Amino acid sequence: MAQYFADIYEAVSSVLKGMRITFKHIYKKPVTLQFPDERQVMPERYRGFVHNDMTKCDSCNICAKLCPVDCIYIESEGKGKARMMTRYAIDYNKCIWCSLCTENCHTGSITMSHDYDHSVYDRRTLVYEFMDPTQETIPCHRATRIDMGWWVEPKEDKPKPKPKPAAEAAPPAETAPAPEAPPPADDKPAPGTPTPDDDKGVEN
Amino acid sequence: MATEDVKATGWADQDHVPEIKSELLELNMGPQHPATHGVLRLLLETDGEIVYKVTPVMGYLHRCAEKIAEGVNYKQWVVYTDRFDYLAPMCCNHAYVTALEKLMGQEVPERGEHLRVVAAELSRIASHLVSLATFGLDMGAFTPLLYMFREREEILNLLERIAGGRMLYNYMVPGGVRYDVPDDKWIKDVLSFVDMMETKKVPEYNTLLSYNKIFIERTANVCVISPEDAFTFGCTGPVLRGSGVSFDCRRDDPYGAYPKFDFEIPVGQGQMGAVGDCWDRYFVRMLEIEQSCRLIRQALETLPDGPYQAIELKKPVKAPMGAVYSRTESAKGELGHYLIGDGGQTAFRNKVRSPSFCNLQVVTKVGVGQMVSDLVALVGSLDIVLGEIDR
Amino acid sequence: MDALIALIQNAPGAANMSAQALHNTAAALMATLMFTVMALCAIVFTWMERKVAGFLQNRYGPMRTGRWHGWAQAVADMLKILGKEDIIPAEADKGLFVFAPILVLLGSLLAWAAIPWAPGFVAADLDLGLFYIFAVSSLVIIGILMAGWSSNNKWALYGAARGAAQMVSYEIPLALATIPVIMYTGSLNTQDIVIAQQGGLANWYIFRDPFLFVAFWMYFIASIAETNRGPFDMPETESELVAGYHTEYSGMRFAFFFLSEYANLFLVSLIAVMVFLGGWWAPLPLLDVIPPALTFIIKGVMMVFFNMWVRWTLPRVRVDQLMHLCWKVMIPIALICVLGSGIIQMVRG
Amino acid sequence: MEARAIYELLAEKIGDGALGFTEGTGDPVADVAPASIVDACTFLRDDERCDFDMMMCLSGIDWDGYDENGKGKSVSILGYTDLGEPETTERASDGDFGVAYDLYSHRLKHKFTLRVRVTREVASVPTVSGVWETANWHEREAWDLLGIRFAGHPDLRRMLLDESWVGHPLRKDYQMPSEWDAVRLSGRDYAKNPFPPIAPPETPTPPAGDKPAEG
Repeated sequence: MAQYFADIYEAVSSVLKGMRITFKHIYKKPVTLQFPDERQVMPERYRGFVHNDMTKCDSCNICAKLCPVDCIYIESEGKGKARMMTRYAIDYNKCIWCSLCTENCHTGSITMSHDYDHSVYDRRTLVYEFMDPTQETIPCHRATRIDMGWWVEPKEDKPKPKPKPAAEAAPPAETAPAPEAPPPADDKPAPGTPTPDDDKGVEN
Repeated sequence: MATEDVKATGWADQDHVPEIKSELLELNMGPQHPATHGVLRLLLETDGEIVYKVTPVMGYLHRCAEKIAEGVNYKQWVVYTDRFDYLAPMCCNHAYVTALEKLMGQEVPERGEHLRVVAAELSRIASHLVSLATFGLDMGAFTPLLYMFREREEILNLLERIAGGRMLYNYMVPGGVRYDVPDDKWIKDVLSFVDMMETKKVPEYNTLLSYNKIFIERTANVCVISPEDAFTFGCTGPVLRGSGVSFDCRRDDPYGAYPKFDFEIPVGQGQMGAVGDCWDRYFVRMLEIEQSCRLIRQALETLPDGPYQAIELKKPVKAPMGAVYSRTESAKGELGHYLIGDGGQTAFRNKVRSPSFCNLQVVTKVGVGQMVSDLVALVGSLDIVLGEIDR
Repeated sequence: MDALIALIQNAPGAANMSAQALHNTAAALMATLMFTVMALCAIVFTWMERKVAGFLQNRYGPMRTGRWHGWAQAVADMLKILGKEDIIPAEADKGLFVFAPILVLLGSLLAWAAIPWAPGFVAADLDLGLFYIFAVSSLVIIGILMAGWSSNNKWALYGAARGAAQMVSYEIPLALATIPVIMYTGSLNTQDIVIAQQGGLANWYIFRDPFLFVAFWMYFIASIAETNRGPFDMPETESELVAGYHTEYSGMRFAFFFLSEYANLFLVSLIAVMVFLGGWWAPLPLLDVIPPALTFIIKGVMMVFFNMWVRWTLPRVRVDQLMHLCWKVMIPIALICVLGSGIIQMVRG
Repeated sequence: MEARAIYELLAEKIGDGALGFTEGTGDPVADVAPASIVDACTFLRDDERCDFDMMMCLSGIDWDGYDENGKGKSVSILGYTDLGEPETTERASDGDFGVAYDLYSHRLKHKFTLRVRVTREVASVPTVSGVWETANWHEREAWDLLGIRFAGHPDLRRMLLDESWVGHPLRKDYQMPSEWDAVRLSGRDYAKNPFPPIAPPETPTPPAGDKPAEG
């Protein structure tokens, strides 16, 4: 019988304690963010959508080889100095934001941005083409690019790492250590879509 | 089922056994059910509220990850290990790189080991918070869920600052960790978070949930797992410790920097009922949060200087021929990797022994003779993650 | 009702109406009013529930619809639910399936007739008022059982069976807890019960004697179980039975259940106010300026808030523990309250 | 106890069933004949000196292509061609199957690994689910993914895949079926061209380089 009343007492007191805690929270400021109006500041290392700077990219294929889900598509024509890149696309349907492509990129062209909010209505629009539609191909070789006036001198403090063999295959023989350059061309959206950025990108 | 069989299930002494037997009702609990923590399906045979047979059916989340392991190289595979236990991905990373380093014979710098401990323990706290929260939710307490997710959010923010991802970090690499500590402020923030967790939050959860009479009534003396059952069913982690067995891979099969630190292994003591009931399994996790806080504090306060990676990030990783079984203590229990190398950059075979997979099997025995509500408590207290069961 | 008839009589053009016509008009008006208030209270309380839950849980709750704290969220939800497809499962018992939500709604709607909002302002001034309320609100049980049975879904059947057992059981402590009050008043008429509590806080039945204080809490707990809300939401138990008896319901029919839940919630809160907390009487003479109906509603809303606060704090009890609580704890205590209060009344004369 | 000492105890018990003990890279491992695996496991569990009360892991292995010289690499994962058809393999499948048992004793805190090897034609190992309950599910998984039968298993059904699935995916010569239950299994590769052209999307700007998200 004593246990019976002890149970009742315990039930009532623990319930009241719990209710005190929840009641206290009424006065606390809510911790949630009102998303589209307030946004969290992403930390430095945040891995958002992958971005490729086409001025630096020399189509060495390492990122495509290293990608665990094969979401990077690189196509090029020709050999040696005459090699031209014809396509660089990333399929964000597949991308898993693992950052393996960025840390092995020897030109530093591929980076993780802080962008995370790209809702679309059709998955096919999540395939991003980074080549400029007005410019059909991009020369891959460094010397060719210098001839075209695309390059400035590389920064000295940055060591030029030799392209390491990617996971299972050696990189293409044509890869040249490409120096850094100011971005002359901006990336472009999925095929056939003119965007305001396009013109600006080419002129830069 | 004859009445004698029913009595054997433990309900006999409570006079719950009905005199008139009726047909058993087959009940599909899941794969879309609020209390099965994902896409687990439990095929129940019930008579009224009492369950006579439990048949777990899984595979709804199967990705054949072990086949993928044979197709991608060791470093790429780290990315996939995040996806096993997506509530404690750091622990999964840790388990895999530990196995790989054991096969390779690779040493890891001190600083790397310390950072691994910090990351894995933060992840463990986050996982336990989710576990406790969803267990509370299974018991019908909605508010603790939100409070615990609030703290988990803090952890995710901290881990995001060091690893770059919110949920899938890909932080550990063979031979160390991917990034160093971002700045000193991060260390301060982690320490202050740990302090807050210990002094304020855990007592709050205890008052709100652990010592609530209704919660105790729901969980104490419910679905008791005996140590013998736990051994033969291969239960590990908080499930085993809840049964009163003091076993923890971090102490008994040490790896990484854990032997250097001072921490305790909480075990279930049957405070509210029998040893090994749902409340014990629940409360062991609560105590482990405190121990993880201790570990984090020690690891950060003694964080040595020096390199944090032994292998340069861009270097491919090769492992020799041979087979190892390496195990670590993930948030759910013993997470083991049976890894066979073939001398190249790709695993020949990588079997993942996931703790949830082994822990779940115990419902086929313990779930019998319980009420449907108690089965929910049992599944909740086992803390399963379907990403790890189905792989 | 009398007050309403008097109002209509004074209205222009109503002077020549016969007594019967007056009565009919008043009844129609009252019924419309009741239904509107009920629908409104369901809308307001869904919003309130979300906001209360939000603030108890350190978050905001709805914030977008209608700018100010998402006040229009409940309206938007109702509109959405009206526009949804009405699905009747192929294997369901169609007649019962369609009728169940109506019965549930009817049960809670009928009981509103005997609620005294203000002096003289009660739709059905019955001498058996309180008895009538408890009697018709039992209809809800049949509706829930019907819904669970006719859905042809195992989870729904579980929910219905649990719900029936629970609600039938909890009728007893619910009614027992009000018996001391009836003994004090000597009447089951709802107006009489409220009138007997005139004269400030001390005259409220809850503070008349210690047994009544306990009886109030017995009533409160039983009323939570009656309305199927946490921690006693056995018919729903969303973490065990998916959604309980209304698993298969969608659209408007689901809205009926939803409506009836909040109508019931407000109903039991109003009964608590009426029986124990002084009905329309203000607690302090200072507050007498507030219209009695408003006082009554404010008290009711405070009770609803308390109910929500309990719901969002506590875990759910198991079904056998629920029965244990009812038969082995609450009924004995309620009986003791009846006895003790009776003795006190005898002693006081 | 050291693994070698345990092996000697075991060899004493099962005699010819013990095929050898290897120490090298990785864990020391004892090879046991399939016929005596249940005896070996029961002995290891019940003997006072061994007391292996827990089976940590049971792994099925397809040794096909594994060559002691490291030459025979594991085959790369078979996926789909550009047109979405499953790739085929020309491999001759002649390797053995193996099962590895990793044991642990909670009381004595020592580990031990057993291994059995059966030919591809036989592909059947006696079950140890009577020794440790946990073997039940591990063996079901090995049957499901590798097609190793466990003789005497109480409930040898597929576990992770559907009952109607054809083939055992972890076999090295496994070929992905092109459809299952009238569901086409090939993945959709939106970046490759067999897909119908679509209307220009609503200007999805590609992510900018390091535009910080504003808080």
